[in-house]
Amino acid sequence: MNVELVLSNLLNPPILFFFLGMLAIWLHSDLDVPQPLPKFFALYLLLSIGFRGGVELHKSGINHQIVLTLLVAMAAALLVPLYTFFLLRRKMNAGDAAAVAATYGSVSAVTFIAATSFLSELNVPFGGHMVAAMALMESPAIIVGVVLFRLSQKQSGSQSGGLSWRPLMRDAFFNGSVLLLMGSLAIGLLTGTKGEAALHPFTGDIFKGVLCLFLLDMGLVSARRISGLKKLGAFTIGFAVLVPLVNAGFGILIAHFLGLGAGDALLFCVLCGSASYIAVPAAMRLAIPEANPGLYVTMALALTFPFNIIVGLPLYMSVINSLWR
Amino acid sequence: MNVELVLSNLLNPPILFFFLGMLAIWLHSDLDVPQPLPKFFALYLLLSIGFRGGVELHKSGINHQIVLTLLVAMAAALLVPLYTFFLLRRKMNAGDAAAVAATYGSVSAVTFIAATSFLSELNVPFGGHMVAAMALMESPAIIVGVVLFRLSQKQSGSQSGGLSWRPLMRDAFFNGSVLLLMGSLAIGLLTGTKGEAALHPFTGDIFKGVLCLFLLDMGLVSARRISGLKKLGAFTIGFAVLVPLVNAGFGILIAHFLGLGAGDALLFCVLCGSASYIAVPAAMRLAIPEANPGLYVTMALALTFPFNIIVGLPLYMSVINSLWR
Amino acid sequence: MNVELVLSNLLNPPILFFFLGMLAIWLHSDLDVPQPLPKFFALYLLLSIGFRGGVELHKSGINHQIVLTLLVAMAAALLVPLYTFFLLRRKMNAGDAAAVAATYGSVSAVTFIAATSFLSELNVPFGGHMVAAMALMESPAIIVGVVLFRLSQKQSGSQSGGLSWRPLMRDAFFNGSVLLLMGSLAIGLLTGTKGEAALHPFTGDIFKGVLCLFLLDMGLVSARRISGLKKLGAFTIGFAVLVPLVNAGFGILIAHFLGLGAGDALLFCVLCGSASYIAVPAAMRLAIPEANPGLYVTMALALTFPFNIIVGLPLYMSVINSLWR
Amino acid sequence: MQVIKRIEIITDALEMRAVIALLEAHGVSGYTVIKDVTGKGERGVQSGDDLTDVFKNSYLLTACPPEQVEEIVEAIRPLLKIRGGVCLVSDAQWVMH
Amino acid sequence: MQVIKRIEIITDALEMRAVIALLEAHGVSGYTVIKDVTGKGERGVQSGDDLTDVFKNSYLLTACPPEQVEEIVEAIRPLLKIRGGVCLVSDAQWVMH
Amino acid sequence: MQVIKRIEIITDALEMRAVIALLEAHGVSGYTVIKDVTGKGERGVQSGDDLTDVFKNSYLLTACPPEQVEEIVEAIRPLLKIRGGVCLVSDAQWVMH
Ligand SMILES: Nc1ncnc2c1ncn2[C@@H]1O[C@H](COP(=O)(O)O)[C@@H](O)[C@H]1O
Ligand SMILES: Nc1ncnc2c1ncn2[C@@H]1O[C@H](COP(=O)(O)O)[C@@H](O)[C@H]1O
Ligand SMILES: Nc1ncnc2c1ncn2[C@@H]1O[C@H](COP(=O)(O)O)[C@@H](O)[C@H]1O
Ligand code: NA
Ligand code: NA
Ligand code: NA
Repeated sequence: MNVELVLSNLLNPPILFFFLGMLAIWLHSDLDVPQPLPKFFALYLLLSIGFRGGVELHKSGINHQIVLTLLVAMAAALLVPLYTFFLLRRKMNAGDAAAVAATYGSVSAVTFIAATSFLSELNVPFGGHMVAAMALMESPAIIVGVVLFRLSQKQSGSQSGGLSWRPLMRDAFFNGSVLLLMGSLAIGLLTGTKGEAALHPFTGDIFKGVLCLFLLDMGLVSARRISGLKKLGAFTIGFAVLVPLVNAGFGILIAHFLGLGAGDALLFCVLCGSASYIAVPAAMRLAIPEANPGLYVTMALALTFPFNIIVGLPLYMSVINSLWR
Repeated sequence: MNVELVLSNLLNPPILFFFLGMLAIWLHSDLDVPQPLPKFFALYLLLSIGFRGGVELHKSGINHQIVLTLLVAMAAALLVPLYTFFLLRRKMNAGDAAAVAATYGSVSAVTFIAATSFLSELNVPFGGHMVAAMALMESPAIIVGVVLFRLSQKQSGSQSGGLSWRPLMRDAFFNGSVLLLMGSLAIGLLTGTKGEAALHPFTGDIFKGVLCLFLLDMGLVSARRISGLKKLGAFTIGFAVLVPLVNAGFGILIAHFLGLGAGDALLFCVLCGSASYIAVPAAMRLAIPEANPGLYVTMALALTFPFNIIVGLPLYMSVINSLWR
Repeated sequence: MNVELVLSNLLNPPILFFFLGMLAIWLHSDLDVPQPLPKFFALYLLLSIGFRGGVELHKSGINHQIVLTLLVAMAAALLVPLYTFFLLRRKMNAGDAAAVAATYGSVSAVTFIAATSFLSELNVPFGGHMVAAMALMESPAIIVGVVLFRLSQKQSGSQSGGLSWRPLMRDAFFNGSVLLLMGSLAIGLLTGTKGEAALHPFTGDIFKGVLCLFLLDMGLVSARRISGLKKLGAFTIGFAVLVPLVNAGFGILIAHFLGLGAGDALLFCVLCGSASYIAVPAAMRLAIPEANPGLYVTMALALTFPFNIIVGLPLYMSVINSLWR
Repeated sequence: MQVIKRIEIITDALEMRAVIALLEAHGVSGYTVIKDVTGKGERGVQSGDDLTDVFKNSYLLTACPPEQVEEIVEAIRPLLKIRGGVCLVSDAQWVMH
Repeated sequence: MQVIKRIEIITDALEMRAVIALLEAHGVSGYTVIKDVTGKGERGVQSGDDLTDVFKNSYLLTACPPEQVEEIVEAIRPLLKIRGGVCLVSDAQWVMH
Repeated sequence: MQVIKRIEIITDALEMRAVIALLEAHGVSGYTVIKDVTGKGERGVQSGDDLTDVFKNSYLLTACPPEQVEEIVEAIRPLLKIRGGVCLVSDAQWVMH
């Protein structure tokens, strides 16, 4: 792994604020980012990244490769929860396995955003359609997870109270973050450079600053969850670090195969390797109440997220750099 | 109505985010802008529009026409609740009629701000004193509404618990939004171009972005209220669309008569045609508890507001364009 | 006192918004900045001032004079609570005296920030290490206050439940504002001009605007506390105005002696003369529950803070101007 | 522990200032308020999602001596009649300190 | 004053919509909800500090006639069984207006 | 349904951490907390509008077996003595699930 890349990442202010948040918890500080401020930052970041992605897509236009990338992204989001479910079933009950599978099949918007900030630090360009890929990858894993759970319930003969599909579909495809992302992307696509001129000071100039505040809070939240790791076994902890690595690796290979640029490749690999801790937990809590959120949220927040943004970003980028040259 | 104007308005990002908010409700999404974020955006928008209006006024200076415009604006805010009250009395009890009359006599700051954003999209200038006109038009209708209610109570012989005028005056003239608007205007007027240089990145550059977030929430709030329309009769619904049209029409005529520029004319007509859903409801709830907020808030939020910003802005502008040339 | 300086300060938009906040309370307006918005602005301001201080320090490097200044600043923060405690003991019980002493020994970050905004209005430069001085001056007074209280309790023979030092140290040195300030300073120092380029639109351009919103709220909070002054005696009120003056005076002399520039001198004197109402009250409430927060918070918020930002800033600056020339 | 009465009042957020003034006028010296409460009643849903506080409630709890209850209840009743809301009275014991 | 029962339900914030639907289906016409409540129970700590509402509770209070209690309690019990949470019933008097 | 006691504690927001630690040390396994509560008592108004949490309360509710009440009350009493606040105990029934 290239030392320069590691430093570029570590000296990126948002990552440093993430460390500051973790430090605050370890020092038992009362530093706090009270609700609903984190929700505000999340709204802002999704709106901005979506809008800017739409504007870029407006500029680049939509071609065959973009359509192919989006289809492959969705396929990945369907396959990851499938294979991980059967892996997880060896050590977990069906509910937990399904929820964890959905978590890792879906994506982490914040990891994606941290990756775009890393790319801008390196001056590596990326395409606006990757934002669309992210939005498309959020939902399928939720459906797959719930279907797998339902099937294994039927097999084991447990009575299922008759799952209502409509609220599930709604929670999967129209949940707040997917809708805001998709909507902002569409607005960026529609308003193009004129919209960009009007909104750039808001969606662009101050973006990295808001990301710092948000990652400060993520550091707090993530470090608070670390105490929950004690209750998880070695299998679970190993899963939370290795499966992202494996998924990211596959992501890089696919990106190479599709002929994506280096920037798009990093984003694609980060989408495959990241785990959701906003949209999926809320959907799982409602659809699979038997699953323990202390498990899937802790894995995603206390391990996979920090691993990806601290180790993953420079690691994936150095692999990509060596493959792409 | 000019197609170009309609498109200019519909492709203005804030309006598109308003649609996105409505869409979220129709799709039963959990997209939400939690409190107190909407209040934050409202504070920001009032402070910014007030400050910038003050700076413009500092630059333009105060002349006869400006003073005349302000006086006419106040007169309009006194007359509208008077005539609408007697119109409404045919179908409503005195409390509801007075509250609705006050609602339509006062102004909607967000409609005004959307109109300024529409004007900036069209590169049509407007004067800083129009912000002062808005601030002056907020309060009189509240007083008129309550006086009309009191008088009709006396007529009908109902015992009135003895209205205390002081809290009413305070709620009308010193309510938060009026005070912030007036205060920011005064600060802009005092600090002029020096203040502008210091604050423009905050009050100007990111303004349209914050407006997008705010209108996203307005879309949510407005669409949530639409279900309340079922309980309203045809008269009420007709009133909520036609009276703004009539008031806006009179506004255009008066603006023409006063010789205002096209930008100022649009703002004046929007002030006449819009209905308050922030300052007035709070004041009415306290002063006329007999009135049903499910009526006056629903009319203003679910009908008049969307009508004005979607249909009204391009319609009024095309009328103005044809009259002013 | 120079008229021009007074006007420069009074026509600085943040100060005007402070007046607007006070005015709102006097007019019994319902203008409000709901929680957690003030905490958001505070987080933003601390992060920004810390980061920018770090970047400046990165540019200037650390020299002997800087180290000396920091050491003297800490010494001041240790001495002020000592001398004021014995002064206060004449009229107050040990708990109140210790808490007030700690309040005035520590610093007010908002006064400091208002001073930097005043300096930028005057185009007078200041060093990034002054932010470090502020961070270092927050905590010592807390420790001194509690130790003095404990000692006087022992003397008077009261049973002390055995103070636990660890939480006290944590509350003093790792409280949220100290940690965020220090952390942001470190991040600015680490990322230097590259970080500045990425974050300046957020931490710099919109800074004064956010400060306006924050001081609007401070005006509300401060004016609400003024009613509490009636319960305080002449000694207390005199203390809240005179002791800051005395401390600021000593601060100017020390700054002169150290050979600081005019900008650094103003900041140093403001640190000496200001009183804490964020970090210290929270720590005192936990460590000295016997002390009455209605006393120490009211003194700092309703008297010392407005005095410093309205009268103090131009007064101290004109003294410095005459001494430094 | 001392026998007391818990009085709970839920009403329009905008009205809470008047309720408190009334309680204090009738000798209530302690109370606790929870703002930003939503609910549903005769007057419809108070969803709490608007820019005004028009569709929002507040909740107030006061513990008072049993003999004070009647006076307070009678004082608050007319207000609830005009403005809507709920007032519940229940038994409890107060831990003296 | 009329004798009523106070029913308090504390459960997952995400679940509150279902609880309210259930109550309304069983004839409850009035209730009060406090969002953003934290706590601890069999299912661990609900700290309320995440971006999702997964670790957050809501609190609901409804005053209803004594004869309605059993129906409501039986309706709510299965939901609490699956989703967790607490339901308390206590006596109170309702100030009529 | 099982007979239990509702214990309500209202005290300084900054103090709530200590209260919870105390309760847990005395075997309380479940509780619910409402932050950001305002009020008035012997120590004056807690208006909740400052930057610090110095003038803010928190509200805690715990349902516990009647035999546990005395221990808890005795544990909490000294804290309330120093720090202020209110502790109310009332009867209720717990819906088992
Ligand atoms: N039966 C009830 N139980 C609990 N809270 C109620 C009840 N009825 C009304 N409320 C609360 O009191 C508020 C005003 O009630 P109302 O005036 O009947 O609309 C409602 O919005 C609820 O928050
Ligand atoms: N004994 C109790 N007293 C008060 N609240 C409780 C109690 N037990 C549980 N709760 C609340 O109910 C929520 C869910 O409980 P549980 O399903 O047991 O985890 C907890 O997070 C608490 O807020
Ligand atoms: N009689 C009461 N009824 C309800 N809440 C009270 C009462 N007395 C005090 N409180 C609450 O307890 C807090 C602290 O009380 P105190 O220590 O008496 O100032 C107050 O701020 C109120 O929120
Ligand atoms: Na993934
Ligand atoms: Na109008
Ligand atoms: Na000081």
